[in-house]
Amino acid sequence: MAVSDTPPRPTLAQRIMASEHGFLALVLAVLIVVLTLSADRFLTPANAVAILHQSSLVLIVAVGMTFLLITAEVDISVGASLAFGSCVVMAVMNETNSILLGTLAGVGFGAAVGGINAVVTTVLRVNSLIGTIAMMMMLQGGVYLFTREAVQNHHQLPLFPKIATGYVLGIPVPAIIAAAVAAVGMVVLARMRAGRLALAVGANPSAARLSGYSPERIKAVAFVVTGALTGLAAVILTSLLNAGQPTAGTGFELTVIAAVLLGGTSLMGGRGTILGTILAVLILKVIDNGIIQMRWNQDLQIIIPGIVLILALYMDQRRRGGAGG
Amino acid sequence: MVEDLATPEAPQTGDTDAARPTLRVQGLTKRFPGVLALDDVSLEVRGGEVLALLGENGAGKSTLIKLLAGVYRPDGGTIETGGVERHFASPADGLAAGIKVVFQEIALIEEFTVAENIFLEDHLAGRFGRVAWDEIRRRAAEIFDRAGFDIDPEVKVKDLSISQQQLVEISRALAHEAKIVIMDEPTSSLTPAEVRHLFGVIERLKAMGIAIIYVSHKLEEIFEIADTCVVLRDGKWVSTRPTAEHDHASLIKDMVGREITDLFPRSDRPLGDTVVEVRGLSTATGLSDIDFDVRAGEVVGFFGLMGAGRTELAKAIVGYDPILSGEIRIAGTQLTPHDTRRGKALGIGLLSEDRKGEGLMLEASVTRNMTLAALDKFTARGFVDAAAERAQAQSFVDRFRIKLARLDQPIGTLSGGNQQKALLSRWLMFGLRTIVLDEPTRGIDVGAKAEIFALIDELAADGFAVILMTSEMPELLGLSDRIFVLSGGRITGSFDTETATQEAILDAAIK
Amino acid sequence: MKTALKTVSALAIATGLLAGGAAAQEMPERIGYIVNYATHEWYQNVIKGMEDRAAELGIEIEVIDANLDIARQVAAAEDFMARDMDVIIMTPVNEEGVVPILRRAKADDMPVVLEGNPVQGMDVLVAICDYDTGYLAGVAAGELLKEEGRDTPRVMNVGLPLLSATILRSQGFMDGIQTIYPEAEMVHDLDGGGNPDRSQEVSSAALAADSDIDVIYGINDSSALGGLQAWRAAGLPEDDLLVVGTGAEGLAFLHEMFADGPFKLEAAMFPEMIGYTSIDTAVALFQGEDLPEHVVSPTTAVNVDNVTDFYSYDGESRQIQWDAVNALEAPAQCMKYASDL
Amino acid sequence: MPRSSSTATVRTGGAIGLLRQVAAHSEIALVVSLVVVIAVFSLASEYFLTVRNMTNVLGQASILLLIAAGVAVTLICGEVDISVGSIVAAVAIPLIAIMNVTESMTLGILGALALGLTIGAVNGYLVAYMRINALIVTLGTLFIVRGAVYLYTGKRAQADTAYLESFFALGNERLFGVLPYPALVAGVIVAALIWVMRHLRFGRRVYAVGGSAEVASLAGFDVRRIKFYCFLISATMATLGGILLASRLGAAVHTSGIGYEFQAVAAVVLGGVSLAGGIGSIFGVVLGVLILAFVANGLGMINAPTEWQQVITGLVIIAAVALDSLKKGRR
Repeated sequence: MAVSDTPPRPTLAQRIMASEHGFLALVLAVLIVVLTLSADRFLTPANAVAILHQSSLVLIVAVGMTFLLITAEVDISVGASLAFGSCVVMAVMNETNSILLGTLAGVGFGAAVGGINAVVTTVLRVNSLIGTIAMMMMLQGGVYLFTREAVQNHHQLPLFPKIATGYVLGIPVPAIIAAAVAAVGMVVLARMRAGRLALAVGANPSAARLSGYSPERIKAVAFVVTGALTGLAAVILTSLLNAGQPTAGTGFELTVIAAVLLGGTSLMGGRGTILGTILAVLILKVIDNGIIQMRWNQDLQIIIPGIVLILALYMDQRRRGGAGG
Repeated sequence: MVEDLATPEAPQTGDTDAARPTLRVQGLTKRFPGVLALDDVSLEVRGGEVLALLGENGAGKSTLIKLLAGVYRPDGGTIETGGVERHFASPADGLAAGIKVVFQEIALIEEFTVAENIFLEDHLAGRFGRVAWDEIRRRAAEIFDRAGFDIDPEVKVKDLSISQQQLVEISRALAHEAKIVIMDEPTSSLTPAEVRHLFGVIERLKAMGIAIIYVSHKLEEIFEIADTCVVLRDGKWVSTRPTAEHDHASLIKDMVGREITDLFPRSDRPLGDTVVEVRGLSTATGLSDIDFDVRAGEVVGFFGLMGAGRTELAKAIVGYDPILSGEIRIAGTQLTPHDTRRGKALGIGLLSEDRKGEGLMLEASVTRNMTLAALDKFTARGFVDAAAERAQAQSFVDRFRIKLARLDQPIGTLSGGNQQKALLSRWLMFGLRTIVLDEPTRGIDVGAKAEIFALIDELAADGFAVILMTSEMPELLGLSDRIFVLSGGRITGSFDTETATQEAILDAAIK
Repeated sequence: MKTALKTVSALAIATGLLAGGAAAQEMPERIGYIVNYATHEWYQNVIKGMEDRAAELGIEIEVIDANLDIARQVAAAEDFMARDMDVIIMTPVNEEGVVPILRRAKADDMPVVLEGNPVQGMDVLVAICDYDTGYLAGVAAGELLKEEGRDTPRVMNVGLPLLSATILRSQGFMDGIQTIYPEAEMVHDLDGGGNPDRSQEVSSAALAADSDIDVIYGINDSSALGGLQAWRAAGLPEDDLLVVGTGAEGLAFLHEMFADGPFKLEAAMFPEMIGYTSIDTAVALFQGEDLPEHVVSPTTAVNVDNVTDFYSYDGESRQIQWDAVNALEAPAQCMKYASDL
Repeated sequence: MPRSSSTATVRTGGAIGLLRQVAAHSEIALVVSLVVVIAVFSLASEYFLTVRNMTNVLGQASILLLIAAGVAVTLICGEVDISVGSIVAAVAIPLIAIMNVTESMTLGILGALALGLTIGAVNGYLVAYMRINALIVTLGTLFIVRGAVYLYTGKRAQADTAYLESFFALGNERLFGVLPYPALVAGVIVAALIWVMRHLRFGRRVYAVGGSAEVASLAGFDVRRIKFYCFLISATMATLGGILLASRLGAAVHTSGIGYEFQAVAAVVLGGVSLAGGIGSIFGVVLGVLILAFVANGLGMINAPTEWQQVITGLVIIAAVALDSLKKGRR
């Protein structure tokens, strides 16, 4: 039954804490204010651009991962797939001298990895945590069977480095790509049928199936989308490094997952937003950037996100009234 | 028997003196946010007595049981066993005070053996907490021998039937020398033979001087087994009388507080074409060789006891489960098994018995829950029209009188009856023509039940084909036009409602 | 590694081996190499050098990649011992973490050649002088800037504090550049993890804080290139920038050098040469020759004008020019060791 | 008649019970797989089936075995601990530092255990009492502890300068020149853990909590405390692994243990422990660890490229879990 008695009007602070993204926005704002006051070069256009630049790779993959976690699955193989993908991108471009084909190959490779993850999860019914750890191992080994060393840029196409280092109206191209991906993700999740089905499958797969949808199919799409976005990130990474790097992406999966969870997406599925993910990625990258700006020890770059993650989940728990997470 | 089961070192505190109640509850009160779940309830039960605790859903039965079990702590009142006032901090305290509750949701560890479950609380552990496996096995076998239970103590609980699991729970009571055994709806999942066996067990427990509180709403059972009836309503005590002084009508009147006359309306239901044809259906879930037809405008009831195959049949004919052989035709078109999308396209859908597990998205809004199946209706080029969605949801809220504060509140905050109406709306919004209802009134209070019965009647009158799976005899007889009885995954009887008798139906159900 | 340390050049060993022993004495049949990180181009080329030399001498070589897992490295050494390899060559994942396994190898009479970094209790080490390498590059960088008439340079060091070798390189570079510009300043001291993606990321943040930089020094080519890519991503002008890489690991630095950009200097460390020398040292150790504790492999700073003396380059591949590399003089002794840190 | 058979079971006691337990846990399949792995590599490499190599593998597997057994306990109680790799690196620091100052291995080990238990207690408190998802808590502590190790050590390995022979022997020498001490230590400790999980009331309660926290709570168990203890156990096992590793390395190496959480979870799941809790045995985990260790070693023995090890390990895990879940799905 609906709660009948109206509680006393909450204070502004209470409302911020209780709103879906208020807490994250507050953290981000506090971080920015504190860093601006303590590091004189923090709030500069150049630094803002740098933060956007650094956020873009994580954000692109995190958008896919948000969908995947919403359907109650996870993909640990994105870091390894990013590295392998970047080698594929550069190898194909060297072979074909075509940025388009290289990009398609990268996205296609990522989507194929996602497809295999989907089959392992939905057909072979392997828990996706385990299945994608195994996929990570296979990709890490497999990339060295594909290439023993970094795939260098032999094509020297002038446009290629611009993917990662170019600017449009003063905004870095990767940030524009990431913004576009996030915007599409936001619309799909909030406004479109596909997003609603992802939420439904995560919230109650049996209910979704009884309502005439195939949870397997929806999960498979989420896997493939996550994979394809990883492939897209690989294209940008390849351009950024001007090489295909088999060693890249170590720990990338944990950063992405940490960001998505920090953004309020539930590990159990059925709940999550792209806006939360965006805020979380920005928080993590502002912390990263701030530590260098403050010339603090760089090792804090892995300690502080850990603390923030646990704290955020704790706050979330409190907000939801202590229900088991 | 009592002496046999008692271990020598356990002091006999609770005397079996009939004059002194084994359990005395006085003025027990329990408050939840916004609800007074139990209000000043008192009762007494003596050794060798079976006390029936009756009441509709929400009457306060389960709150009372949980207070006695030590799951909840009371806000007022006292609990005494053996003449000593008890304060339970946990279920273990309840058991230590001699109260064992056999919950409807069996509280056993499935992966453990029967013997280990019986001694789950302490594992008969000796020094350093070492589990006394041999002793556990020996004592379990001993308890089974004396109680006459046919269970292998070495078998894992997950391999037992529900009734056997209940016996294991009762054995736990015996192992702990419980003086009071509380059974919460113990027969809801049992076959009649198993019910008979359980009653035998209860007789033996009585003979051992154990006090039994028997919670049920099946009146036939009450008259057969109970010595005393305590009726609760809306959290309050209503009456305590010897069973002999009650008849059906008086019990119902105490429980409901009014005479329910028009529970099952029956409108004129014009029969249409045959929309469901099932032939030779067999499944891995235990159904074999099922044949039946359903026409538009009729309610076909399937009766069966627990494990008879009702839910399995429901899931097979909507395309949820795979099938082994046979065919299912909906409106003349063959249904692809194990593909609910196909079933939905053909206009058949299931309202599951398991609301939480298979129906609700608890954290999602009422609107989103209602529009899940019909999402395509609000979708243009992939985009969902939220305004149209809300408008549609609102119209169903109005039509079914769903009580809520806001359309965007989480559906988990609604009552069971309102949740069920919202889930029914999910299918009606989609525009289904054939609906399978599996235990549609489970866990719903009596007022909401009546509304749902009226709705089902309305659907049939509108030309829906309704397939009703139920284990409730009144519901079956009150709603159905035709009746099939399932037992062991087969159809063991078919009746026209006019000519059907409860005896004949039950007879078919236990075949 | 005190003053008593005897050091000879790799060339001397190679010559000695060819002149004296090879024909007369018994050759090892199987050599096992445990590389710390086979996926790095540097080690790819070390392995290439080893394989070439082993093939010349008719020795079978097996490589196990510890992949930066020190425990796996120890296990690999155990496996090689169980398989009765004749000599083990090892590039430690961590200098401190292989002390016990070296002791066990000694107890087992298994000859071990270390590559890269000195370890307590070792027989022999084949390595470049890291400090000297950085120092030479620092001097060359200072001279180059002086020629252009530039002011006191501000340096961004894309370092790797994880390893003593890479700390030495960064120190050497600053000490070297300060011989020309005593006031030269290290503005950013970064941990780029030795890989390009991390280097790129930390460099962008640092450049956002302070982009008034004249020199980017990278402790390897990946770090230098990561720093350069961050510079480009920040949209900064490349005209007055000098990038100095270290290692001459693969093709990437050649691409950049011939692209006529800011990547003008490279502290070349000739990994092929190290592989080559490691095999020769392993053979000498197997044959019981008297070896110095530290066999130095030569390094030098190269620029676009003289790089092709050492590596032929056709845009797709490179080939080491042994004559020029062999002609380099290795120092008798390094200017600074890890133990001096 | 079940009754008579039940009494028969009671009489025959342990033997049949043991057989049933083995069959029920599908450990036979794991034993068979292990034998097949050993047989195949024995045919492929003359060096594989030697006492030296077999004992080597036992020594090498011992560290992962300890860690995996600890992780298995958390999975059995329905949670998970992925901070173990960072714990391995962290505990070596007080161990080496204390030994270097006091020249006492006992004090060093106590110091390591103190740190390990502290981390375990933080994990356990946050999961059991603050009710934060275990994966997230331990992902957080994985980052925090690793970062703290880097920060404290300045990313330099801390060398053992006490040179205690007993400490060297712990990780590097062999009992009677045959059995590596790490294998002996891990074997004894894991055997004790197997016993605890099978025969101690505490162990059974861990299974009960993982099987159904609600039932366990109804039976009067303090579910939160049991979960808390499970994290202490997992941290302790990781600590013991870290101590053995530190002895094998003669140093506290700040990068040690990276990625062990994945290896451990993989071995545990391969060993038949369910991610859902309440199902699986530590003995199965032993088999899972050994299978992975022998596969890795065997591939090395036949000189297969290192990267094939990862590919094949991944395939083995997927195949094992897929077979298991497909088998269950059919039921």
